[in-house]
Amino acid sequence: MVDNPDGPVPTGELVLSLRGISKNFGAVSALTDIDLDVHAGEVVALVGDNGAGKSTLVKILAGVHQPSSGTISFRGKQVALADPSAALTLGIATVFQDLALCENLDIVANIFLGRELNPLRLDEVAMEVRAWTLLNELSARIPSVRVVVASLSGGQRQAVAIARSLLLEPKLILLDEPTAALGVAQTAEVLNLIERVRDRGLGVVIISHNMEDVRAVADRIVVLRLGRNNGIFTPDASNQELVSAITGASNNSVSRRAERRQAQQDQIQEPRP
Amino acid sequence: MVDNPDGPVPTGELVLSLRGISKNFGAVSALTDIDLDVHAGEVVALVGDNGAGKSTLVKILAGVHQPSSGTISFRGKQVALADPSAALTLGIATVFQDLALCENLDIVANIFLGRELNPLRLDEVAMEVRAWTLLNELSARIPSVRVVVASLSGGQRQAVAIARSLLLEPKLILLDEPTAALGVAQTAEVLNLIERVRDRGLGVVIISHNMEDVRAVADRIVVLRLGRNNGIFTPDASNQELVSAITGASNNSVSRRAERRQAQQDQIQEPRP
Amino acid sequence: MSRQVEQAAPVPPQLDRADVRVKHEAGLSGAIRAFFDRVRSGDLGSLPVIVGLVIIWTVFASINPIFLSSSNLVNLLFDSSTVGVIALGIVCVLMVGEIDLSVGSISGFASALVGTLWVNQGWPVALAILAAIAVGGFIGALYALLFNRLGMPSFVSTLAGLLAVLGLQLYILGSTGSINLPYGSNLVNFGQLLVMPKIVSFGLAAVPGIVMLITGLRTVARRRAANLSAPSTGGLVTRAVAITIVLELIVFYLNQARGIPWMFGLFVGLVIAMHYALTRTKWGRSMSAVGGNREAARRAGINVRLIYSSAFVLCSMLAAFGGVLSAARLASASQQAGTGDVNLNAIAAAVIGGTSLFGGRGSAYSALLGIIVIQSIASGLTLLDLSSSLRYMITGAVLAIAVIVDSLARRSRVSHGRA
Amino acid sequence: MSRQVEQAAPVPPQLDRADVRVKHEAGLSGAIRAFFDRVRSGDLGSLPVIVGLVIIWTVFASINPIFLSSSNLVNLLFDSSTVGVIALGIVCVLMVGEIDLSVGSISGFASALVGTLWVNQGWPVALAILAAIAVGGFIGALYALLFNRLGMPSFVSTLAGLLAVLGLQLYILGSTGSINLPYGSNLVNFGQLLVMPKIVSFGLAAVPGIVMLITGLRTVARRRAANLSAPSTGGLVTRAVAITIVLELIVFYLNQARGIPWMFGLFVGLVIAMHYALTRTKWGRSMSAVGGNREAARRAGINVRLIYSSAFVLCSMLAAFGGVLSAARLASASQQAGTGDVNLNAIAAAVIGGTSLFGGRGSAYSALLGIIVIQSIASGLTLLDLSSSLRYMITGAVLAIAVIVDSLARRSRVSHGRA
Amino acid sequence: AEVTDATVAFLMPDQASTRYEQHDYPGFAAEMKKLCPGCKVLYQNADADASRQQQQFNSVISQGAKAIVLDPVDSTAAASLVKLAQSQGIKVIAYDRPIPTAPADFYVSFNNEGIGKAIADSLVEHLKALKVDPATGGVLQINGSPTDAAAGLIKKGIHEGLDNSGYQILAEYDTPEWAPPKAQQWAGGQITRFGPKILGVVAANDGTGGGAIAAFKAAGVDPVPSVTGNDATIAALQLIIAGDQYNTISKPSEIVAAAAANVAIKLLSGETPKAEMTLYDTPSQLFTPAVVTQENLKAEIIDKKINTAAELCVDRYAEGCKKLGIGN
Ligand SMILES: Nc1ncnc2c1ncn2[C@@H]1O[C@H](COP(=O)(O)OP(=O)(O)OP(=O)(O)O)[C@@H](O)[C@H]1O
Ligand SMILES: Nc1ncnc2c1ncn2[C@@H]1O[C@H](COP(=O)(O)OP(=O)(O)OP(=O)(O)O)[C@@H](O)[C@H]1O
Ligand SMILES: [Mg+2]
Ligand SMILES: [Mg+2]
Repeated sequence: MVDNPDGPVPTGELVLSLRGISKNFGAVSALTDIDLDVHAGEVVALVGDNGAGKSTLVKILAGVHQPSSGTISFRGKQVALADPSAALTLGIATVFQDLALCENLDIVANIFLGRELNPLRLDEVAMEVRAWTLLNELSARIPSVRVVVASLSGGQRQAVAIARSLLLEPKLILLDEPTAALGVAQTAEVLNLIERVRDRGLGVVIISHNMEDVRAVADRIVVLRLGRNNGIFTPDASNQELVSAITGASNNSVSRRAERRQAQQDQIQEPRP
Repeated sequence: MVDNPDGPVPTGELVLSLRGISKNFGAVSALTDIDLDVHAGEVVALVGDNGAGKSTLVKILAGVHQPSSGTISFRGKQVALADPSAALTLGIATVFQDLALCENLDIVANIFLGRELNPLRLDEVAMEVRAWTLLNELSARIPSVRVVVASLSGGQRQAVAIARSLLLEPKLILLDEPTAALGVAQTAEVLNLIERVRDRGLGVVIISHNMEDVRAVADRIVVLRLGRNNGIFTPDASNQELVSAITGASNNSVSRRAERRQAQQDQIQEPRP
Repeated sequence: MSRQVEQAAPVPPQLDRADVRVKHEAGLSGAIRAFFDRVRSGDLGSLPVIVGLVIIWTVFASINPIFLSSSNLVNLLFDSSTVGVIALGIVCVLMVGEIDLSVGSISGFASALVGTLWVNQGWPVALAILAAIAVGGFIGALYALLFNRLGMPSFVSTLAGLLAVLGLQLYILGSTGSINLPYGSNLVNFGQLLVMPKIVSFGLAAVPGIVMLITGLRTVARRRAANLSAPSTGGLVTRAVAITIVLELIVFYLNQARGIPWMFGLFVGLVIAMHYALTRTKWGRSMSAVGGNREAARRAGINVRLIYSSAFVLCSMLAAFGGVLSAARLASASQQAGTGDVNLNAIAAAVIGGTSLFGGRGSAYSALLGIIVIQSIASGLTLLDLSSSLRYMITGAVLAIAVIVDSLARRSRVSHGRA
Repeated sequence: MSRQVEQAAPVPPQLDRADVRVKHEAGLSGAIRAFFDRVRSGDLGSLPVIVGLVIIWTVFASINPIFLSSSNLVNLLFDSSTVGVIALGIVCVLMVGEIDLSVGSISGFASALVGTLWVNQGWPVALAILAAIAVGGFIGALYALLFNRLGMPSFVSTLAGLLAVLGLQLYILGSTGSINLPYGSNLVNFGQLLVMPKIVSFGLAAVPGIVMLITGLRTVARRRAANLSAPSTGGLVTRAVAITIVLELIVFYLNQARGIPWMFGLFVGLVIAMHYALTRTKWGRSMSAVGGNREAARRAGINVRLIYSSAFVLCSMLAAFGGVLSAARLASASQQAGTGDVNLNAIAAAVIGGTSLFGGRGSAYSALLGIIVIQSIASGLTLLDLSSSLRYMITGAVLAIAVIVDSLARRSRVSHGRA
Repeated sequence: AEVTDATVAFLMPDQASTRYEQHDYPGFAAEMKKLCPGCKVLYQNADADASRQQQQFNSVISQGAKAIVLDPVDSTAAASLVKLAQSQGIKVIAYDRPIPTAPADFYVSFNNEGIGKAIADSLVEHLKALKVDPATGGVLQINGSPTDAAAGLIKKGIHEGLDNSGYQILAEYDTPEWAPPKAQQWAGGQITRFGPKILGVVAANDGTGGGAIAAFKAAGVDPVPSVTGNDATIAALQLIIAGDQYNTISKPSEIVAAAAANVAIKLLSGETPKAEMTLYDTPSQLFTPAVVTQENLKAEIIDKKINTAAELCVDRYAEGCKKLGIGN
């Protein structure tokens, strides 16, 4: 599909380009006419309300779902992502929101799933060492890498899923709410990691509901609303602006809550001194 | 077990009290000697690193796991929470981190699971209306309540799980990372909700990795580290303090990241004007 | 509350029509369009199995027109009822993700019990039947105990049960081998001859349509009152009329021969009762929940053990009852009753009808549809003179064909993102 | 990197020993303590089934000491090998969460094929066997096609296959009914007589211990080099020596009679090869992954269809091979071959040995253990003069008992939070 | 040499009919007790599984059996068992079914092919006696299990009886596992297909015959055409008394079993038992079973003390019994 999929990606090159992507699930139109560009060495944040279609978009890029219409170009060539292995072959690594781990396998097996070292005589020692290295890079607190994923805490699982995506040398990393279950330290490490990855010239798409994290790492913030593009912002856009674009109204629960809390604090502070 | 489990709970009463709770999973000690008190009308935040044992503690309180040792008192009486229905009967409602929804059932069925209206001839209309009301209260964006949970987005599922816990009239609500997958608006609604619930005199335990949210709603912040109590803070504790208690070191990835970013911004700003 | 404020669009009229992303079809033409949408996206319920069935029938009828003669169809209904009742029990255990391999043995044992107690010991027939069903329930309770208390996989416990109960059956028939149930007795007449009076069958065929209309209209009214969307009354009436016409036509055709067997009526009654219980009661909800996610059901406060027990006990009781019906059908309780492929047929009927082996997805109707598929194949082949080897091969092939339509529909559903 | 800095404790020596919450046992005494810890928490692997087996053996031996006579045990090994090979195939399909109900038919068909091709058509025996296995593989490929392309549940497709293949078997045997395999031919000798020379059997019994020791020591060295914790060499040596002693004792005892059948040796060889493939290769990893979470495996880029195909094809090929062995054992290819309880026994063996019906959890050894349990029950009961009814009942009861130990252990594991 | 303490095994094939446990084994054991009180008899039933029979065969050898009476599940597979036993000096007596490819030491049996022919002949004669015109229809043939060798023999015999009888075979069916419900369903189909053209049914045993009768009753056919059977089960005898079934075969298995016991003792003591003929190179003794119809039921069953009147003539059948002169 791509002439030279393994060649290095010059920074700034257009890695991924979506035009008019739509996706229907039965009577529900999850995505309508989505356009999106990601360049090499750029972190694009995808934000939006619950059910806005962010994960659906990521799944289309990962080859999990097929779009109902629209075109996907990867490094300038139009591609059909028929299944996840097609996306992986192109160099698109994904951390899914639902993690997509095999609960019955241990951590090492999950990290290396589909990419085991030494297929005919698994090199468990090398894999275990690499797993520890990756997990320590993420500051993950894991008692043992030889326990099944079913016995891990939510954050530990997420760390495993992130470690998975780092194994491969991808051109583009899709992170669907990668820090949702992570602790403060682990979140910091993941943000560091994203910056390191970006600096290596990879394209990164990150989905998050945490506006602070988004503004900290993103170069561009793309807002989805009810399955449609709803504006592109720069990281210095105000919280207010972003939230209005996400919820579709400037008078929303976030602003109301902020106002109320402000009022309360004023009340409390008034009687004092 | 409790003489008058259905009586109203006077605000300030000790609803829940744990003493010396430990839990081992095989060779791993997930919890060691945990003490915790929750009063009526109080929001206790439980924070800690990934794998610190927060969810394990919540599961013990919900009757999912049995503690290896230690005692649990609910409203002054020592209780044994042998299974989840025992906890539900006492009036402990839980939102689990893994949500514990039945993917093969629709939203209405999930919300009312175990508490269906009119057991011999399900009152689907009434249940559907109530489901919409609850979900709208949470600002959840859900196309239809008659689709199976398997087809929902991560945040929609979380909203369903939260709606579930509001159905019952509980004495104590345990929320394990209830806003992890929620959008900004939904998060604000959940925080509002927690405050409303607290004002109704219920005890609330909330687990979150978002220190801002924690400080916004919590009356007391209990830190767990590696399965042990590691200090109790008030909401006006500094971020620095909390993060140190959580990670166990004042020089941690969060502080280092903050420093580095500060340094970068200084660099950027220096050349400017 | 917050919703309406945020929505820029005019205030949506109905609670469940607030989302702009969902297409809603209104009125009769809308209903039809929605139906074709569903056909295209593969969300079809039992339609594909029915299509498979129609294909099989057409082929058999074109080879030998007698297949569709009403008297052959009446035989088919008689034959379907016995294993069908057993398959209905299998639906129960499959719903909770378990299995019962011993239904065949239990049915054979029950028929042996009825034979011994009624014919040899002279008990009243009703008491003998009740005893047989009770013993079946007891065996199910035993499985439930092993499952709930000892955690023994039902595959193993019911496999052990298959053997042990078969032993019991041989034991109580030991001295006589097989027992004739008296021709002319009510039970045997019920199993072989009794059909509904024509007027009753026409009346009963009208019931589904009427019930559908009444409850449908009531629901529409309640939903409108509650500010929920409601199906169009036109569509409702059309559907009720269509169903009534189809049923009355079937009844009319079967009444050309002997008519509808009471035994089949009983089977259909059980199917409908089970369907109601599975879809409209708390117990049924709990069954689906336990089958879908046992731990989630437990955390919701459902008494999971009780649900498993009810499934096992119900399955064994229905198996025992099915055994009694088979004995009535054959007018004999023999050592071979319940052996052979009764187990496999009962399980296959449920699976072919669309109940999942992995729990949480299924319907009482799957027992009805599945057993009719299986018995149609058997009946169609009895009308052809085939050697055993060909008979086996063709049965296999036809079975596969019957399910292919359903499999294809399901695949299309998955590819349309509906798991 | 960040880890060591944060940890207040002194720099932990090993990568996987950094967490303070985990108890680690060191040295030989530690290994023993860890073992008892595991016993208490129920994490026992196949130990419970072995305990169940020992209980059964003790009971049978105390009723009739001939049960433990070496000649009876040698017969047991001969009998176990044929269905055991089929059960090994079943382990494959169960690993990916599917089922094959037609292994019995395929085995019967394969034996019929060998009979016709070799005896009647005069093909060389090796070619006939290869042809039978190839045909088995082809049937498996057909199931894979139906599953992967049409999404037909394997329960249904293999049920159809069960019937169709039985038809084929009857068809090719049609003219003769059954075919004698020449007594005294290599194949029949292999199935009935050939045992290992004593010296070979003693040698082979030493192999597991030696391999365990060598690979164990290599792994320890590599782990130490990689800064990972490693089991104590003492424990390793102890275990290797213990295993060697046990195996040599068994071999010694069996050599008192005819000795170890080559056929059993072949079966064990296949089990070990399968175990290696399932646990130490990428393919085996993919099998577990597909069985545990198909969608996750797909998203990891695994060719899920290929994995399913390999499972179905392997299962059918092993079933065909098992059929050839049964023919050799019986010295005949008959219409009955593969009918009766071959299917159920093969599936039950895998399940009793601990392979889950729901996919993702299983081991090649479960086929070995399970079939020995089943054949021990059968063999033990033939030593008692029982009427069939009693034999069925007792078989059921003993089967249940054999699994109760395992079920209890599993329960305790769950209650200790290990699912 | 007098045999005083030998072990003798009695290996039966299946459960398809009760005769093995109700008649053959008790008869064999009783005769053994008479001939050699110190001998031990081992009994096994293989439940129609050839591998299980092989296992049982090996097992009785382990238990020291010196003579084995074998009713083979699979006659071909049994050849290797015979060879195995004979190579260790153990005597094998083929019982009920022959072992064609490996001569056993002796063969005692009812003649299965003869049984098939007998029931067919009996039915044909009956039809001819009733002056049923062959042109008005034909008979149905219900065979035993397609995977059962004995069923194959009976089937062959039935064909022998029918093929030249003038009565055409309308349709033929191999009943999987001898299952009566299958026979019933098949017969039900044929009733819709051929209606009154069915003049009679030759069923290979009482169970399948009973299934056919049930099909006729269920279709409301009255009177039920003549249906044959085989095995003389109580249920079938009662149907004959009631007039629903035409005939069955009485195989007082005790006779054959006793003969087998005699042969076994003779073989063990080194004598050569007297053979009537040689079949498949095996010295053989074949017993011809009796066809039982209403006419001779009293003589064959009651008078020969195979069943008592009390067993057969329970309430509903009392009247029929009286007509046949059975009981008091
Ligand atoms: N397989 C499916 N079948 C039917 N509807 C689906 C399916 N997957 C997603 N949807 C619907 O598509 C819409 C978008 O879902 P998506 O998961 O992309 O949301 P999201 O933006 O990731 O939300 P969140 O922030 O909650 O994760 C939702 O309304 C959801 O119900
Ligand atoms: N069923 C189990 N079996 C074995 N170990 C378990 C089990 N459940 C939890 N653990 C272990 O216990 C520890 C605490 O897990 P827990 O889920 O309580 O963490 P947590 O504080 O909720 O973390 P997170 O913030 O990531 O959700 C983890 O190390 C985990 O691996
Ligand atoms: Mg999402
Ligand atoms: Mg947690």
